[in-house]
Amino acid sequence: MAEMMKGNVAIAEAAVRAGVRFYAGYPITPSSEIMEYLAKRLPELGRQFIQSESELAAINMVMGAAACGVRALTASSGPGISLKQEGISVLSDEELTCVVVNVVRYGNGLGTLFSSQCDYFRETRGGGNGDYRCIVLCPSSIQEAVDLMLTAYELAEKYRVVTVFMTEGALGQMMEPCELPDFVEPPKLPWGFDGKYSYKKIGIFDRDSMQEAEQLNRKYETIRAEEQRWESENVQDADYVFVAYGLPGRAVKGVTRQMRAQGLKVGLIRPITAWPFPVKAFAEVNPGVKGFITVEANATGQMVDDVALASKTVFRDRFVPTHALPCVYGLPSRKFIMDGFGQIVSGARKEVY
Amino acid sequence: MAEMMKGNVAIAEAAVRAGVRFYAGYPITPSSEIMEYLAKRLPELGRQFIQSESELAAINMVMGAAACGVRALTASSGPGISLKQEGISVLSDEELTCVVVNVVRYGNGLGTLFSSQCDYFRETRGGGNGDYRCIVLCPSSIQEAVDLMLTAYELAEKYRVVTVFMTEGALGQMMEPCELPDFVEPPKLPWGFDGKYSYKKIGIFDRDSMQEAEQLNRKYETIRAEEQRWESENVQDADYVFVAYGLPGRAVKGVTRQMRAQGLKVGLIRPITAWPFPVKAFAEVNPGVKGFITVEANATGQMVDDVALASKTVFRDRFVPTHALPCVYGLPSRKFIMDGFGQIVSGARKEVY
Amino acid sequence: MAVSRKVPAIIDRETSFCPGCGHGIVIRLIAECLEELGQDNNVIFPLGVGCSSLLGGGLVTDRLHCPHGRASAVATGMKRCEPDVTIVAYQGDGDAYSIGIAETLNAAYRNENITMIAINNTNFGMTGGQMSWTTMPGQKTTTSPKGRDCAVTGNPIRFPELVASQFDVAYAARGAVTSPKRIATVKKYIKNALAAQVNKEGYSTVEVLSPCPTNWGLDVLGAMKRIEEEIIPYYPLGEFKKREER
Amino acid sequence: MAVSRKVPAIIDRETSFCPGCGHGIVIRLIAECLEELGQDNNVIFPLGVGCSSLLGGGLVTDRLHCPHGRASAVATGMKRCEPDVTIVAYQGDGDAYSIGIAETLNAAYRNENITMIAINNTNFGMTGGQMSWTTMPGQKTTTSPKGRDCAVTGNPIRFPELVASQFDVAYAARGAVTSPKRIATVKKYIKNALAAQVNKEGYSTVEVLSPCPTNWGLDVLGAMKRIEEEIIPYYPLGEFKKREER
Amino acid sequence: MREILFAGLGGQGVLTCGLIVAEVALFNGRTATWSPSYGSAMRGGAANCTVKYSREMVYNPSLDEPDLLLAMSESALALHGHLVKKGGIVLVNSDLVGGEGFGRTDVSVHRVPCSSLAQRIGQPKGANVIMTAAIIKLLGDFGFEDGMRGMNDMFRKKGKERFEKGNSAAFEAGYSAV
Amino acid sequence: MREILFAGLGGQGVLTCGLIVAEVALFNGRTATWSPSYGSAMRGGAANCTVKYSREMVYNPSLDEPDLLLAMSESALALHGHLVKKGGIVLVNSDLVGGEGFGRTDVSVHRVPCSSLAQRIGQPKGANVIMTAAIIKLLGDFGFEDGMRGMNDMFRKKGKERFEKGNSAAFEAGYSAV
Amino acid sequence: MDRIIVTQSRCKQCGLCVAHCKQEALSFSAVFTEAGYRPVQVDDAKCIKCGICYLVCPDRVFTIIGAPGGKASAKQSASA
Amino acid sequence: MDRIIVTQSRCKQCGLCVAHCKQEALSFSAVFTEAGYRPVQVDDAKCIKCGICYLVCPDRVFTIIGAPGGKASAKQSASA
Ligand SMILES: Cc1ncc(C[n+]2csc(CCOP(=O)(O)OP(=O)(O)O)c2C)c(N)n1
Ligand SMILES: Cc1ncc(C[n+]2csc(CCOP(=O)(O)OP(=O)(O)O)c2C)c(N)n1
Ligand code: SF4
Ligand code: SF4
Ligand code: SF4
Ligand code: SF4
Ligand code: SF4
Ligand code: SF4
Ligand SMILES: [Mg+2]
Ligand SMILES: [Mg+2]
Repeated sequence: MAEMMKGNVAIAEAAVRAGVRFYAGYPITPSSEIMEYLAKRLPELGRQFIQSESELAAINMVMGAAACGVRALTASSGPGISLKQEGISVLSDEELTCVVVNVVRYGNGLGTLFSSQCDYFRETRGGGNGDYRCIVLCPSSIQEAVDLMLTAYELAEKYRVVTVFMTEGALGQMMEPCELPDFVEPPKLPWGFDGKYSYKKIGIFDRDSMQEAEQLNRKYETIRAEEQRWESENVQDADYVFVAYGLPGRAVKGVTRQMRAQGLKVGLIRPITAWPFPVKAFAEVNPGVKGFITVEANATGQMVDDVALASKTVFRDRFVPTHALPCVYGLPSRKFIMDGFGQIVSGARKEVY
Repeated sequence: MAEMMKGNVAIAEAAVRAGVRFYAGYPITPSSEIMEYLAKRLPELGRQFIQSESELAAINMVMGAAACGVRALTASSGPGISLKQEGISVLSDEELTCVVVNVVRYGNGLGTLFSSQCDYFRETRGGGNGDYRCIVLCPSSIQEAVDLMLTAYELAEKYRVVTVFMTEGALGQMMEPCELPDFVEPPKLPWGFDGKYSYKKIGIFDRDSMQEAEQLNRKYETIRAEEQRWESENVQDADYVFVAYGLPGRAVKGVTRQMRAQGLKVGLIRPITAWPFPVKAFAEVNPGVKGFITVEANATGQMVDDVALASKTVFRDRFVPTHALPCVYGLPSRKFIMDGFGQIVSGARKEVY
Repeated sequence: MAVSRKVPAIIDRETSFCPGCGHGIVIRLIAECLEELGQDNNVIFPLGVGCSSLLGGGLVTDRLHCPHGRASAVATGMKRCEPDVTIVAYQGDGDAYSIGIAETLNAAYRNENITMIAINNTNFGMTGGQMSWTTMPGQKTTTSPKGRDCAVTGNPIRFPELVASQFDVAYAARGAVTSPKRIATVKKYIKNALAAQVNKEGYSTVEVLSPCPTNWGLDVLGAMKRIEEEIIPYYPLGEFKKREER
Repeated sequence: MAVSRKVPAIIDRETSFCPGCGHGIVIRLIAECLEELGQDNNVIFPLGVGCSSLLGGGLVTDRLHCPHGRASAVATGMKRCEPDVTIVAYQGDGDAYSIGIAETLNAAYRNENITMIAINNTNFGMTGGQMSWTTMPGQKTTTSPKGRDCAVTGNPIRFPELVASQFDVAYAARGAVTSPKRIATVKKYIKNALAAQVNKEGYSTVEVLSPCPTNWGLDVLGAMKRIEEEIIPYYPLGEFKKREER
Repeated sequence: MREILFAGLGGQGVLTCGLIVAEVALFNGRTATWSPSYGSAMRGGAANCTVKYSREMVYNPSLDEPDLLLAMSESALALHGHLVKKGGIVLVNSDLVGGEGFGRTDVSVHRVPCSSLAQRIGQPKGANVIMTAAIIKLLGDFGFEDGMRGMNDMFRKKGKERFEKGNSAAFEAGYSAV
Repeated sequence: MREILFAGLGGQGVLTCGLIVAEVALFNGRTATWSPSYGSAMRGGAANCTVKYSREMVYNPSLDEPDLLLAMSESALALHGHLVKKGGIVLVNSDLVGGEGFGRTDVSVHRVPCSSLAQRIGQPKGANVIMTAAIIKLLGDFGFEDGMRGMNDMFRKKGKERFEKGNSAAFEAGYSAV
Repeated sequence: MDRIIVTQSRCKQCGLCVAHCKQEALSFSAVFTEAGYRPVQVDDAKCIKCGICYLVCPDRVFTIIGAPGGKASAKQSASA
Repeated sequence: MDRIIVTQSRCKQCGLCVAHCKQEALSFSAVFTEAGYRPVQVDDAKCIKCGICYLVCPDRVFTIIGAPGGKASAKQSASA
């Protein structure tokens, strides 16, 4: 039977069951329970846990573990994830795989402890140097988080990319009933070092960047074509389609259902992969849709770019406005959504694109 | 008279003349000449130069100097800029000002030494946590770089943001004639610490994030409205408009002029500010334009997003395709541009958006 | 005979530390020393992230919340630009010695003319009591649930000793706030450290053994007792680098 | 009588170091020791960024180019996952002691069972000879154009001494490659370090004073002479932490 | 759907109180969410959580408009009293919260001296369980037995059955107190 | 617009050679760009630069299709010989570059033994200046005087007028060598 | 006149001053502060204005005003 | 039979071996390698296979094959 579990603990245990052999990290609220749980859990199982001297060291330790072909994990938030950007870029470049959990908290700089979605741009476009991409998963419930953890590793390993597990402070801190998956015992990854030079790796100065760029583009094209994940409802006849992910996505779902019940023709697209962005979801939308509305827990509206680009791609014959309702932090209340919607419908609030 | 100067040296001397009092940095090719030059130059003038233990330390030293209200500088490339992301986010959050020079080199991870534009997404959207923005300037000649340096500080200080001076390896390494501006003597910035608590700063736990988010949005709106900079030519009657910045922007200018001479109706928009993106430049474009084409020195095509969004905003009544011609690294040759253009016109190459 | 004792103006406010937290004592001592040295209106505090951040609201001086661990680098930038202003980097053990060890060490390495005060409460207080690099052998924390195993994590670091023996610094000491006498000694150390800076002698640092009753799960007096009985034996008190006569 | 001397298979290739560069000697010594310890087919090299990166093509073993300065952290991740494989972090002085000091130090602090070999050529060789934290007092480099001023930059760091005196490590030594005799001694040190790891004794490190003729602006023999006359007096050779009898 | 806000000071057991209610709901076939308001929370001060339970999915687990507010301290009432839904319930710890009204007449206020009551029944740490029982009775979604069994089931799963007797006593006391 | 590729080994002075040509162009009213191909360049190996000069702006400063290639080493010729524009010029250091053709008949090849020539005229470091002069003559954009004055002007601005006599001698030797 | 001023509103009832006052002049009051603590109160008759309480208090509750030769008097702050 | 093998193609003419060979058995050849260096050559008559050159060479140019009691013979690699 499903049991009440705290999000961070459930995520950590799901990682254990997905076969994580190695964790390195540095505490930061609201992600710390992940590492606190693993500090106890991993050694019990004979697996490796390191509290590293910093987030920067942590991602490099993860890189070492990933290079040995095991499932490795790190988790952090806010500035801690910023410190991992160089490492994530290197992992991506070396086509090493791991999962980076970002329990997003609000704010620039030192930030706050509020739950938020303010790292969307960085996670979907990469905050390190270069033009790599990470697969970005964004669960909207603890159960979904738990179910996506194995997926996170499988996707990373299928494409040899880093998966960013982008969740929110509130999801990490809340409890709700959840059922844990079974244990899997992943084999050593084929490119993992064993000391015997079984996997031939090319030296960094011997690589052909031009050719690699082409391969990279092909890989990313494949991911875009194959791995878009989303949930949507009521989009076929919707006048307005909301787009929201994570906990706000779930909150918006409740509100749009209520609105439907009141006769308002609204629908919802809830991206589960933020990258690749679920452009395909837009193809199912009412051709006469009057607008898209993102609801995001950040200050500036970030996903609105991707929604506008998707809508430009899908609605080629006419202009469909894309609006943003950024609630800055926390979860958007019914009132916030309804007020914003009212302003949009009345024309009092202008579209972003 | 204009003299042959190396890009990096010219940039460094321009910074000296713009009143830079403090430099901290860590060497990395192809940016190192900036700090090597300043290692000698700043102490001569009684100003401060520190070779820091890392790029991370450097941006924090710059933060300290910026907090004291002086013009401070750091320069780096590739992974070195990745290590500054947390610091840039903090500077932005504290509304402190400085200039960060990124002499962009190609590649994910450790990267290569090739000249490139692969950091466009990161610089225009922020690679640190949160939703701050930096003003991003991208010169296409050494003279323009030199002329933009004072602007970089003035904009940073006018809006209390960080300015990213995004140039390319090839510009840093090349020489061409350039004339240096006069020296300016900037006063201590009004928010600079003096030890006497003259400027009242609010404690981090006493801040109101919701209200700050609104202020931030207003500030960014003003910058978007006031500070778009670009150069364009031949756009009023163009069938196709190229969009390219930096050295590729300059290369494309030569090619489009040749194409015009051959009777091809092509135009060019060369963004000088990558953020705010010069959306206004698109308003001047031929309403019947058949497409936009970015030429970028990266693998995946990054600016193409901004171009598509700008075109969606400006061309509301119809679909204008946005193409990308990413040349990966270096500068795009005439042949590369002409071949790509041919494929686009013939329909062999599909638009991105 | 009674001696006047008045809380210095720059720190005469409520703070949000827990009851009995050592941070509250140390910051008052710093303020007193600044006052006595005539520096209380000539000071900038780069603050670490940790419970030291709670000073943000309580301290009425120029101050900047620095990224976690980087206060000594920020301090360096400040000092180079304002060489005549007293710069006090105020950091926790996690901030200064774990995530910030590179910046902390390098300020000492350069003999940067700043003062770094480190509040060593043997854990990451603010984030809920995780292990830090000064956590005692066997100490239970949320990330060392079975007690710190030094065979895997290394032994607690002794920073003042390290800089005093390895680098050319002006002053390094360690005190504790467990009793009036010890508090008076800490004050003397802090004053020495600040005086070294004012006289441009170079880098000075004082580490203060300080209770974190909240995360130690002890009452305040019990926490003080723990410092006396368990912690001081591992972390000797005293001056490791004394100021040279000049 | 003649002794057979054959370059170990894992390093029997051309490399792109400059003529007379010490990197070339040291890496051969490491390979020889690995062979002698039966580890040449049981080894992973996390490589630093610097001229050490040039090993990427020359070394036929598992190896990873780590972010600049972080090889010891990467090594830690590797060792924890492959405890029976020999892990050799191969780094330059800039990589290990400047940008990487936190990760380098912390591996020693944890007494991580890895071996770190640092090539100390008193500058950032690969990027054109900038000052490093081991640059000699007064040495001219591209970022210390008037000669290193230690009053501002700090004094050159002595890492093996630091870890030997401050942390609980298994082995720490410093050698130089200036003469056949010294080279033979370095080899002995490296073998000790690797043997310590194979026997799971903990952290081991060897620093090697090594010429960078290119950036020093000296010919190869002149560079060796500089090490003997100027550098060794500042950086004593020897074992600072010997292996314990077990 | 039900929404309950548990508010008090650190150490008063409000977070556990909320969790018990959530577990009782779960035990009785509902789904539930429990959301703390966390903060740089080491320094005593406020401790709150919001529990929502429902027969269908709980969409928005965060605080919105509670049906019931448990106010374990003066500041809890002052800070959150205005949030309660019109016609909702406010349950206060009358040992710590003064008798004056808090300016609302559109909610029903119940006062239980849970701290002293806990002392009286010999369960000094049972104040929060007392309030749990009171809440279950006040909301009326679950009966006495449902509540008691749900609570005990939870503690049993946590391996804390040794407290069952004490908890049951506290539960009974609380259930009778309103 | 003129495009010249200067290619050789580190230490042969090819970068300076390119710079002199650029400065001569500047001195004679052109604009010019000089672009090195830099690399993890500490380890000897190749050293190249591209110079372009023109009466109008140089749009693309990077290597494209040179009018003239200076090949100071065998490898320089092997690597870059194919890039030269049809009808262009290849100038080789015949002291280091073998006599065999490099597979192109559509360019004119000029051979100057600049290393030995430099020795001969007593300017052992003057090989690159010799080639500079040869290039100026081969391209014909600037006369002997324009070239000489431009070069000397550059060295003077750098405070290196003490080398003027030696440089002038090398320049003369190079100008007569093709 | 020597005086000791106790800003009770700031007191967090940590007990350090009570433990260290050799005169046993300090005790916890019966009333609560707004923050929910029982603050320290001083017995003026016992207090010798030695300043120990000032020294150990983490929450800057005490002010001691020494007047040469004057008689001491305690003053409880109104803000309690 | 003792032998010394010199892989001349790898030699970068750094001179370390020449400086350290006590037998003065080593010198630079007159021809260039592809990389532009004048590689080391060994005078077999003087060489005693002591291995010093192997020890100091940064570019793994030397291989020494010791055969108990055998007579030494130098072998220049063909790849020079
Ligand atoms: C980059 C980054 N990582 C992690 C954190 C989370 N964090 C805040 S304070 C802290 C530890 C503070 O411990 P210490 O420095 O010992 O101070 P104390 O609270 O114990 O006084 C941590 C890990 C952060 N704010 N930034
Ligand atoms: C994050 C980062 N910063 C800077 C660089 C540039 N860089 C590459 S190697 C190097 C210095 C290498 O010096 P050292 O470690 O002493 O090695 P050496 O080349 O001297 O052997 C630097 C600064 C980089 N690659 N990455
Ligand atoms: S958590 Fe510990 S260090 Fe932080 S304020 Fe409380 S007692 Fe002090
Ligand atoms: S630059 Fe220096 S360290 Fe690097 S290969 Fe050349 S000689 Fe060796
Ligand atoms: S001044 Fe001295 S005697 Fe008076 S209350 Fe304080 S500690 Fe006690
Ligand atoms: S030491 Fe200060 S805070 Fe603690 S009980 Fe005494 S007066 Fe109150
Ligand atoms: S083996 Fe000995 S004698 Fe022979 S060449 Fe080498 S160093 Fe000289
Ligand atoms: S030591 Fe090696 S590289 Fe140097 S000259 Fe001798 S053989 Fe050649
Ligand atoms: Mg601490
Ligand atoms: Mg070096």
